[in-house]
Amino acid sequence: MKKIINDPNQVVQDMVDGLVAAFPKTMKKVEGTLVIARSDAPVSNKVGLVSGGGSGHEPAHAGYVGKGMLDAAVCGEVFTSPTPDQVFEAIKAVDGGAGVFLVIKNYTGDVLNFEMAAELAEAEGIQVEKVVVNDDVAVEDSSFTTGRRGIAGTVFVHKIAGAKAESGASLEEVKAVAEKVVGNVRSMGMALTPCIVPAAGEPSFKLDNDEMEIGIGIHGEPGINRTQIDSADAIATALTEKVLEDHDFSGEVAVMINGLGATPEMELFIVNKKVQEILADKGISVYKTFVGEYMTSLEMAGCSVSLLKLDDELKELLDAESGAPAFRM
Amino acid sequence: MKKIINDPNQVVQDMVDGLVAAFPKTMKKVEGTLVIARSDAPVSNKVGLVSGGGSGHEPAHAGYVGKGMLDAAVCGEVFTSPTPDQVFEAIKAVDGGAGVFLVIKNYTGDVLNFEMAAELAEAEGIQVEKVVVNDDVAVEDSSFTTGRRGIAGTVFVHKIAGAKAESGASLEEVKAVAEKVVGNVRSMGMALTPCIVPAAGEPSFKLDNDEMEIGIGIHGEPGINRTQIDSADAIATALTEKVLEDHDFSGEVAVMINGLGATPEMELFIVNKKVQEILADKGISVYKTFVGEYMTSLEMAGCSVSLLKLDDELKELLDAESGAPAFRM
Amino acid sequence: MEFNVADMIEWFNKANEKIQENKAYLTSLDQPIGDGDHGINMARGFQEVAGKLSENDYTDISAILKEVAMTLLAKVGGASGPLYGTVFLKMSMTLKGRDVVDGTAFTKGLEDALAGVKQRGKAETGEKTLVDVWQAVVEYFQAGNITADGLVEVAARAKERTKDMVATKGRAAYFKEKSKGHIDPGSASSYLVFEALADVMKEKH
Amino acid sequence: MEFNVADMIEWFNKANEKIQENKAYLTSLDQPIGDGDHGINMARGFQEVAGKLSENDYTDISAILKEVAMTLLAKVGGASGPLYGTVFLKMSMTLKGRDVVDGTAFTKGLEDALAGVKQRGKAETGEKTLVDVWQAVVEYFQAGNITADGLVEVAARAKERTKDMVATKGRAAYFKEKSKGHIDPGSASSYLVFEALADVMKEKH
Ligand SMILES: Nc1ncnc2c1ncn2[C@@H]1O[C@H](COP(=O)(O)OP(=O)(O)O)[C@@H](O)[C@H]1O
Ligand SMILES: Nc1ncnc2c1ncn2[C@@H]1O[C@H](COP(=O)(O)OP(=O)(O)O)[C@@H](O)[C@H]1O
Ligand SMILES: [Mg+2]
Ligand SMILES: [Mg+2]
Ligand SMILES: [Mg+2]
Ligand SMILES: [Mg+2]
Repeated sequence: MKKIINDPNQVVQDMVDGLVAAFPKTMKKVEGTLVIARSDAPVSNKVGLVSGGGSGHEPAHAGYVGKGMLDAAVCGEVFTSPTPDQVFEAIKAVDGGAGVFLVIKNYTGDVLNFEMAAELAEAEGIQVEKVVVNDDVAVEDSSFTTGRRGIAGTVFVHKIAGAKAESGASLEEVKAVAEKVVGNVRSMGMALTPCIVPAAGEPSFKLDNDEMEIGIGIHGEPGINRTQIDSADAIATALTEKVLEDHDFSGEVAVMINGLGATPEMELFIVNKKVQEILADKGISVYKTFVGEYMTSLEMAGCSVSLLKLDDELKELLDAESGAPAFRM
Repeated sequence: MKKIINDPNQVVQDMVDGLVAAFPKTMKKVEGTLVIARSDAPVSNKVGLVSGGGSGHEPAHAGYVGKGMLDAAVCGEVFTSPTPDQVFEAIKAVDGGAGVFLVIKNYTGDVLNFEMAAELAEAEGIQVEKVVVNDDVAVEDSSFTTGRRGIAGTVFVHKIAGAKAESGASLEEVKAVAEKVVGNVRSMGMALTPCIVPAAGEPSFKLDNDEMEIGIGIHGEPGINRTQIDSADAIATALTEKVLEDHDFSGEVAVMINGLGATPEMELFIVNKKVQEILADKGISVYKTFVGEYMTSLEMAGCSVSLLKLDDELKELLDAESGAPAFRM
Repeated sequence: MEFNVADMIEWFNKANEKIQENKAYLTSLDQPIGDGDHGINMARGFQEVAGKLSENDYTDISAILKEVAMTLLAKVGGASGPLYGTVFLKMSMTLKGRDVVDGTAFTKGLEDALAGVKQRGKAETGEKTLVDVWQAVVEYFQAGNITADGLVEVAARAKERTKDMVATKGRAAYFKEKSKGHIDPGSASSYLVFEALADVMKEKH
Repeated sequence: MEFNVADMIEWFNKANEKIQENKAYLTSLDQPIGDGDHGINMARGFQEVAGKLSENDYTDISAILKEVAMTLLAKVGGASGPLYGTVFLKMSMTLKGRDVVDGTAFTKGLEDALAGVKQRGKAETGEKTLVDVWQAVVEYFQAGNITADGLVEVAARAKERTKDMVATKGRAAYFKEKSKGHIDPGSASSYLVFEALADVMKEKH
């Protein structure tokens, strides 16, 4: 394991300190926790937006803390959802009297821990609403199982719900727009290499030199299909087709080509080339494209493609200013 | 070699197309070249800012094309400086009548190719000035040799000279402020792993599992010193001390913790924690911190630390708006 | 059977030992069908539980269980944190005010724990989760005639049975048919918890 | 010696063959003390040179050299592109208007090429660059009595001598003392260019 760290069991603490030290005007640490909040939190009469999850997805989620985006991010251990007490601290830190909205990625752990925190907050009289993001089309959608995972599309929820909250919208309105984003965003990912959780010290799976995994999550877990490595065009086509099959994207979309951690940006642009060609062929017009690392999986090499179908409201909110260091417009 | 590409000999072409497709409102390709220019280039009566170099450093340099930063970036083959004809095309594409300013990283190839292009441009009556960035303190400074390399600190030159040019400054004024930045910026890098040039298919050097290279460049070349892997704190200290020894940074500085391609952002923040502690200990105050991938070396794992000593002019220009996708303020 | 305050503390100390010893094993079970952190999560939580229990004095079984629950909730994270937290919180509520419990009371505690974890996880038996082990153990206690060896055998068999199941809850569910052939990590940690309980029962003889 | 238009074309065709054959070798020389692209750069450039020369008709040696120079300039990139471009551009200027060159004229062409590349690269001999090979070859031509074998020997020795030098120009200079023990890649490619020239000379006998 080659990592620039101090103690494998201290990486999250060290990271949180380093993050707050980098952006002291934008964010602060809630003392005694691993919660990062907007420096001016709580903003009175504004809905507070809280997200988070395991660490290792940087810049998600703490890099999205800032005016017009998240009010707080809860940093769990690496790939391990944060505990209810931590989420509860975040809720308290951002409650400005207009209620708190939770953006949860659909993992059993995240859902359970955030739900328990919501119960604690409601018991103290804080109004809490939530949305569960499940954009990963690699996983079959079924109400009898855990359902689909939340991956890179979550960042669109942060951005758009964050802009809505910043505009002074009510908790119900923030929830409505967040649900609209969740209903209209789909993603799919692939990986060339696994990653190593610092405390584990070993990769969680092995891939041969000519293999890749299609339908990968963002927690170092194996993908849904293992195949021979293919060309960038073939990869882009496989991911995009699967996303397009799952939802009607006719009209205008936002595109996110997300790197999982170790993929050179050059490769993301090569993927983007093909994705844009496919969309143009289908007559889908692209309003805005995001290429870069938005939701990573430590040093995994690979990428995901996300599409978000837009309407006028979503476009306006997507374009709104953001003070989050990892998502400037 | 595991890469998401089509043809190893087409990566730059594919990347350039994918980049322009991602940001069509901001940039355009100069037809028949691998030059990316601001969509509204040439801007009349504005000094045109041109940079570039080998590809593989993404988002450098093309990601810095946009209002308030570069007018054009020339994309050479991977790690190979672009040819004079390409640089000349860039100069012509951004010449708005106020002259063109070249930001060159100090590598023999870049210097020679850009110089020859400048000669071609001057022969056609375009006024050209240049600055050569040499921020890498890992390399000894000597006028008898090639001198120091230009690495991540170059991005500060792009930002600040770009803002100056955008403000309507003359070619001489742009040159003066660019030289001020070059005089006040220092960097040093390290790597945990080498990287693979697509057309080569093999890493250019090997590192054992417990080894790292200190004083690495950004072209996959070996570093200056090979040592045992150390803690993030020790690495941050080694890099920062070397940078601090080389220049008087008392007063206010900008900090850049730059990832070389495969290093998780988490690790960059861990490094940042220690860098900020060291600076605080020395009484150096930090005006602004940048953490992320700004000047990469394909999928190399590692980081560099850059410091830029600021004055009021530099602060204002650093803070100025930028429309470049990879450097939003 | 009959447990007093010291037995309860002993239970969690032994559980902690077993979890620490099996940290790498639990993590390895979580790698092919999960995210490879179950051992790390459980070891972090139980380490803290053992620490907490050694620092304080307890006169009440329910207080111990509540301490365990709150510590696991705050330290484990992931899916298993709230699930194990719920299990011991429910037991604590059922056994409120007692400084000693007999088989009947303990069985009631286990029943309520199982109901709680099923509700929290929206899971039933057969979904390849720790519910499978808890269900088997609850049924064994309900049948009466409880022995240490019997308990270990029942828990072990239930754990082994998860191997052939297709997961429909938790991360393993993403792998659908491919989740077959792997023991569920949460069932393996629950097995260790009951093995620890059996050890305490044995020592009492 | 005497070269006509066909000989010149033959020179660059042979040079191209040798560079393609040695692409991996040149790159491997550039890895320990450079950025591992010299073979890739040179192969890309000379491939294009051979293509260009086969497409057009030439009646003038200088035109051939100019075509070579401009093609290398536009295709090689890196440090070697402008350097090799300069070399052949200078030769082209010196040999302007000729359809055949004798030893004296060719020597003058080499001298001007060397002067040009020294100026462009701000390099002198002994700095572990291709200048070392060009200098040795120029001196050999200046001494007269030129044979194919003699040329190859002189170029090979000059190339080998770079091995023990400490680089002070180009990327290798970053490695200071550590650059010792490695042949300079640019010297190796220049050696191949002169080996190709010697092959042409041999064929003429
Ligand atoms: N919905 C659920 N109901 C009951 N148990 C579950 C559920 N989801 C997961 N589990 C249990 O949790 C275990 C995984 O725990 P752990 O790896 O610590 O958390 P995570 O899956 O968040 O990484 C699984 O092996 C399974 O036994
Ligand atoms: N200043 C210089 N003067 C003369 N030759 C040089 C100079 N710098 C580099 N070279 C030559 O160029 C060669 C490297 O070429 P190449 O690898 O293609 O370019 P780059 O160094 O830009 O990657 C060196 O081996 C050396 O012979
Ligand atoms: Mg987990
Ligand atoms: Mg090069
Ligand atoms: Mg797990
Ligand atoms: Mg080279």
